[in-house]
Amino acid sequence: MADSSVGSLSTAELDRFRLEVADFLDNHVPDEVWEGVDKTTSYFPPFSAIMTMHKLLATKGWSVVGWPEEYGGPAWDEDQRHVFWEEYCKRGLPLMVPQSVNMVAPAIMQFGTREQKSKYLPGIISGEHSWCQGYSEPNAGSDLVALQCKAESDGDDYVITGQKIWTTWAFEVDHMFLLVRTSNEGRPQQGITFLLLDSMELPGMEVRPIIGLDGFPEQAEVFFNQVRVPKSQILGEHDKGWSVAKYLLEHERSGGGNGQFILKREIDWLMTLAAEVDDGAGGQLADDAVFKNKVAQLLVDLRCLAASENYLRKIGPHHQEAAQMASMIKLESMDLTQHVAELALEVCGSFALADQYDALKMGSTARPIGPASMLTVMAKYLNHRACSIYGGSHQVQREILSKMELMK
Amino acid sequence: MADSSVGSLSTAELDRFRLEVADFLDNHVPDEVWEGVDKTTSYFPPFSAIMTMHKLLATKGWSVVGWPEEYGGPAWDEDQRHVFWEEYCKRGLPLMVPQSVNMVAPAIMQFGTREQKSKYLPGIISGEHSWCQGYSEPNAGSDLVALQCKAESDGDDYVITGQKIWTTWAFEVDHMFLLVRTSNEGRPQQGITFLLLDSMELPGMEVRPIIGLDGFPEQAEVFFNQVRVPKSQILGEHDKGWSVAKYLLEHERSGGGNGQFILKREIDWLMTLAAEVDDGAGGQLADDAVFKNKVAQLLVDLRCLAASENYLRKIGPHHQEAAQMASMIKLESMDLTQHVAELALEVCGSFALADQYDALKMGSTARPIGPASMLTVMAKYLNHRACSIYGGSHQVQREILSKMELMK
Amino acid sequence: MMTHTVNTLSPEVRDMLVDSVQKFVDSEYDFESRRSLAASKLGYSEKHWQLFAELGWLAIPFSEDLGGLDGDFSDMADVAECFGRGLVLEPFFSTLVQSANVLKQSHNEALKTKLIPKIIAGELILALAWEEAGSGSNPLSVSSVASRVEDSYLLSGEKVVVLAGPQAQGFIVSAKLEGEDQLGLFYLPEDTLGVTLENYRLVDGSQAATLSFDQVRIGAANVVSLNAKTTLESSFRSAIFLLCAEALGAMEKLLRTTADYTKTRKQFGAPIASFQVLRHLIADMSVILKKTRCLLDHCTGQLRETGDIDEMDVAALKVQTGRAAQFIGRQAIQIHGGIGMTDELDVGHYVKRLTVIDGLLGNGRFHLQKITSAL
Amino acid sequence: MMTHTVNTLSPEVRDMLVDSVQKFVDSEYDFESRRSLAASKLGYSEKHWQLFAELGWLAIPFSEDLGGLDGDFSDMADVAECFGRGLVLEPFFSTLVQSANVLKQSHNEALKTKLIPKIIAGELILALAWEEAGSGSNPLSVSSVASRVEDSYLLSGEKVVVLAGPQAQGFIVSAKLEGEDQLGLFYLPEDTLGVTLENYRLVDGSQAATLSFDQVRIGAANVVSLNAKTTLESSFRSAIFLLCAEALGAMEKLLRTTADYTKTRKQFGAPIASFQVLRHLIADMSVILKKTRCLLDHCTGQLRETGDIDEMDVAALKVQTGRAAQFIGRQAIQIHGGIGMTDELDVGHYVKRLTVIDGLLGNGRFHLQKITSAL
Repeated sequence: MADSSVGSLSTAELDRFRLEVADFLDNHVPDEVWEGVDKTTSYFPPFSAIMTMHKLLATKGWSVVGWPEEYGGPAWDEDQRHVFWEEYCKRGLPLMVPQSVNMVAPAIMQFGTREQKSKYLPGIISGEHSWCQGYSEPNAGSDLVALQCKAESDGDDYVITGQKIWTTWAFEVDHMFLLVRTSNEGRPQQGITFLLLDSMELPGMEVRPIIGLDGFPEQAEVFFNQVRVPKSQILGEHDKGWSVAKYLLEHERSGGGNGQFILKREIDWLMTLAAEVDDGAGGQLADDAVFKNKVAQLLVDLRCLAASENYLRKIGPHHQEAAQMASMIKLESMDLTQHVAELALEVCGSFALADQYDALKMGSTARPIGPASMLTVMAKYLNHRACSIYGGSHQVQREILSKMELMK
Repeated sequence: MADSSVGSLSTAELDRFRLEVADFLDNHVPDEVWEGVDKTTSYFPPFSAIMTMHKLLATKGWSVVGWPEEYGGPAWDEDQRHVFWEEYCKRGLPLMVPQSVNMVAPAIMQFGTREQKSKYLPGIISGEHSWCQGYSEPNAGSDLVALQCKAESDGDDYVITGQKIWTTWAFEVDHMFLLVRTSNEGRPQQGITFLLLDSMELPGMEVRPIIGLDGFPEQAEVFFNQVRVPKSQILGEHDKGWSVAKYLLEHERSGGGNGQFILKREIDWLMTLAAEVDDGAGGQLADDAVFKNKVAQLLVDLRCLAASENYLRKIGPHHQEAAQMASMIKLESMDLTQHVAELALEVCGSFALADQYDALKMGSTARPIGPASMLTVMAKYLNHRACSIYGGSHQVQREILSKMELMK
Repeated sequence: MMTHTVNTLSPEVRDMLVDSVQKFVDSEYDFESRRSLAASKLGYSEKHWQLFAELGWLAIPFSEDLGGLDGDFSDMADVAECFGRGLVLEPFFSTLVQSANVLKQSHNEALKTKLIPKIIAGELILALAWEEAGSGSNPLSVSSVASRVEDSYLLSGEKVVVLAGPQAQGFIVSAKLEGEDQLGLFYLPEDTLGVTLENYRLVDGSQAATLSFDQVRIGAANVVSLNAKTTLESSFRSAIFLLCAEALGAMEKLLRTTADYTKTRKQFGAPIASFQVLRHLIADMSVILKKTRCLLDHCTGQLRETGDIDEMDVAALKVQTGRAAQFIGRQAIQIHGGIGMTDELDVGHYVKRLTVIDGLLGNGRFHLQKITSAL
Repeated sequence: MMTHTVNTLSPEVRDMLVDSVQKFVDSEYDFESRRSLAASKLGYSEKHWQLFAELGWLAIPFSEDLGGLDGDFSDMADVAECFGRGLVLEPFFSTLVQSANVLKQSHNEALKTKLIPKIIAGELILALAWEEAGSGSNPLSVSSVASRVEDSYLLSGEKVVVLAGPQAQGFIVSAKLEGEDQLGLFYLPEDTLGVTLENYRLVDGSQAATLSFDQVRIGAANVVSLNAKTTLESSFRSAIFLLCAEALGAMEKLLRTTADYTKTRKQFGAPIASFQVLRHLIADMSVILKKTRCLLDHCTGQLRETGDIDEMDVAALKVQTGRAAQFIGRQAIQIHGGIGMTDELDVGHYVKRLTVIDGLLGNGRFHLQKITSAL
């Protein structure tokens, strides 16, 4: 979506820009957000921290930096975006809700009517509205086209009955986009419609949070019992939701390429942890040759990831290699995320075993059990097991990648 | 096959027995065999070294230690056999040709006529005769029942036409057992017959050695063009060779449990290698923490392997868990073999890159290129890649193991 | 390794005991009951504990003259395994394994006569406080100090990750004897003045505490040992052994659950067991479980024959159990997919218990380092 | 990292060159021709070498005033990759990469004027002798000694794994300058008195030698550098870079061969590509290849922009290439099964070349240690 006119700023201008971003992030981000940074234990930081940060960025016009200028994105080139994300992610700051900013918004830009664009995009930019994604169902996970949640036509309305699951933040947000079955004819991809809901509290809707391994809810089940939605809420065309979903999937490929910055920070954190642990022989684990060798291996992977993300950024999301690169980056960045979390657990040993639920709650003043730096170790270890499951499991990615390789 | 009356010797008697074995092996094994030990680069030592050793052991009545006494095995209990193999393998001495001693012989004992037993078993005991196994074919490897090599009935003879492949030492031995297709009716397992050949030079037979990655042949292709074999050479019954093959497979499970001793020796060798390599920072690799940590991991695996082999020995080959244990031990011992070879290569770096073909030839006086201790490093690395292919590939073993687990 | 005459239960008695444990787990420890027990303040059931006493489980390792069954820790491996299968929460490990082991080796007969019958009767839950923030998982690396003052000792220090700390009615605490190159073990009843507890839960729902003590006076009657290095080391070994046995039970159950799931869960119109990649993962889980079990059995045999386990075997067992626990735990979640990440399903709870076991008594890293150092 | 003005070929010239290399490999380097070349005494084809000269490949890195194309080592990445795809045996790497690099940095203009035009004309094959038995893969760890005697130097020492040693018509040898903390590089024509060669083959069919020299006198005219540390390090970096580029080509070809094989080879009545486990192996091979390529491209970019590559990037590239080479090599054999273990098929020959590349110029262990030391 973003034009990829690379290198239009001079080095000096870019350095100035970097300073401006750094200055803002260092001096204007409120404590609540930093608390969220410290309490981030999964791909998603605490919701309230994200939205606070989103609204703050909106005041600078920086909340949707990947968007085209005509829709409200800043007039930045590719280098500026890269610098912005580097400065942003190296501080561990919360990424915007991807379902709002990177998923439904681009789909609305591409398929939305003029009315839909002006109705929905401003709320996303400002952070007034946030969205969740209703794709998965109990029997349609990896096999999405098996979805059953149906929308029956009744005059100017659809009447939705069925269930969605794994809907991230359904209990926090106020909008939802979802795929529903509007026909059982033809191939299963046909007969799917893409709908936009203006509320999570429509009559007949029920949201039940799913408690995760760390004790916190992040996802939810959403039940639909004769939920009425006007047909004007279709995005794209009736029965043609699959092409919207496909566009959205391809769009996601542009991805941001932030994994390298996020993981760099995680590896640095790992070194901090190791500096706090005695090796049982009078030294610190941070100086242990075996530990350092493991970190070195992670750093090799990090360099590969950075090179891969930068390559995808360079070729852009519509290049013939983009799909392969995106799958590969998904696999590699998620593996690396898991490996860092595993090594963190290994480093901390028995210090990481406490249930830190109380201390991890946003706004809680409960002290961490054991060293404060280790607050998130166990929760990250557990939550990051999902890295190889969500967004297309490792098995699904390998299936995709092998198909591409075997078609060559 | 061997009775498993455990512990019938006192500890002192067993210690005396150990000394007797050790004394014999240390003082009576000729140089040619030790040369073979030093030039072993795969599962199989050089053939001539094996047969020399076999004949030597036969003079002591020790060439077929796993056999029942009635067929010529020594009157040892299970502990003695264990001690014998430990002393034998820790010196790296060549194991007897398994196709002769552990495969065709037990099948002859179980299925052979009185004539077959008295015709074949003495030659195997003495080492006068040796055997190869004709199972695999170009299109029947992992999928053995797909075998096509056919034997057509013609009076009192079969006439064999077809091809075998991966026949270990077909160009060295003088006997062959093989599976041939005698009928295409019914299930593919039916219609297979088990035959014994008294020569590798029957009219119409041709043996073509297959050169391996190290430049040496170990296996061969065997071609049959109208090869005539009397029907008296059937082992078992016409069309019922599959049950002989199955018995033989189950019999192999008793396996010996020698992997632990062989691999112990390999890991010791690894440490020797590392003591000869500078770490580039003034020390030896043998003292490098990362290297030692890798060795420690191999030692953990070695303890698991020893425990597993001893457990299988304890429960015996007919126990309900024996099949699972055998598959598992195959996987684990072969993985460990590969990992040791990989680490040896890693340790030696550029010193291991020379083609040592000349120095590895039996009887050759060519000097090794580089340090003599590293003579076999590369050949082992390459040859051991076959560990996860032969005798039921890793994929086949996993298929078997998952079936057993899913049937529980 | 010490060799001594080892008293063990007869196989018949052992089988009977294990049978009763298995029945208990099957009937009392369904997932929902376990979940509410874990959520309760006490964190276990006093009714269960009484049942344990009645069924003789709390008597296994103690000598007959004190009312015990005269068994050994090797006799408790199957019990621990059953507990692992049910994720049993009762503080059996802290009382009957960690504390019982050091008590058994004590020469303070009066103290033993006072405490052991109470343990057997189900009236005393104990915790062993050995670990410290700076000990790097080594039970001999102790900073807490015991200074002799006349017939008593003054104890000061802080112990971390004291298992069952919040539930214990007494603590056995290790401390350096001031001015000597030796460690002591001291018994602290729960109401001892100067002792403070910070209670918390571990992620597996079990309880633990940080135990602080400042100038706490312990009389001679409560001295467990003044020569405790060997005791601490050998009890560390058998505790690791039984922790690994428990892990085996949990892994066995988790593999079973996961294999069963692949037969019923459908994706792309077929049971997921029809996908070769998942089948081979199941095979790998099965292999790693089995090899770990063989190593455990090897250790059980040693313990039964000689009363102790070779230090390197124990280290290897802990390393291998940790590896297996991680592999099986991770693959169980992976194969279950999203549902495996929820609090609602038992899978995650098994994974959490296995993760805790891996982290206790020195994790894989620590024990691999031990093997490395011996090279 | 140094920054200087980097002369590189124009993209058009580079593409033209690569195109000609690819055509050469396609037409001259079928597996059977390659096999007989490797088996020949010379181990490569002089006819090919002349063709290389005619097509300008031997002129790439040299300056225009000496008849070169004024390109840089970054311009040779695609050439190396094509050579990797064909397992090309000609001693390009030793002459045009290792030796050319140190020659280019020499200030001995007379020597350069003498040697470089010969290289370009295809009349001179060189070998760089840097490695020693005790150097632990570090090019700065040198035991060979050069002692100054009037205007000359007396060289003594032994070099191992001298690539293309048996084929070279001249050697560039590193040695410690006696009494100084500096290294020198010296040119030894092949007929130099006191130099002995022990020739052998590597497992990939290429040739190498052990080079010994005892009190060998080198005149000032043949001094390449008396200040060679930086030169040796930077030439080590670009040599690693190009070796990895070659590996990329070999891996690409091996993956292609293996993927194609899964589509034609049948087992259990179906192409083995229908087995999910093999498909996912192919996917993993494809991923590891691609990530290695991205890292290589990143290095190419750096080299092109700044004339050098960050030390840690080079180390990471060598580590990653080694990993990828091992993984792809092993899986290629595994997927092929028995036939992959034979000398008859090309698969094993690719594996051997990849194994050699992994072992040259410091293997993965060495370079990972380098990254570790920087932490």
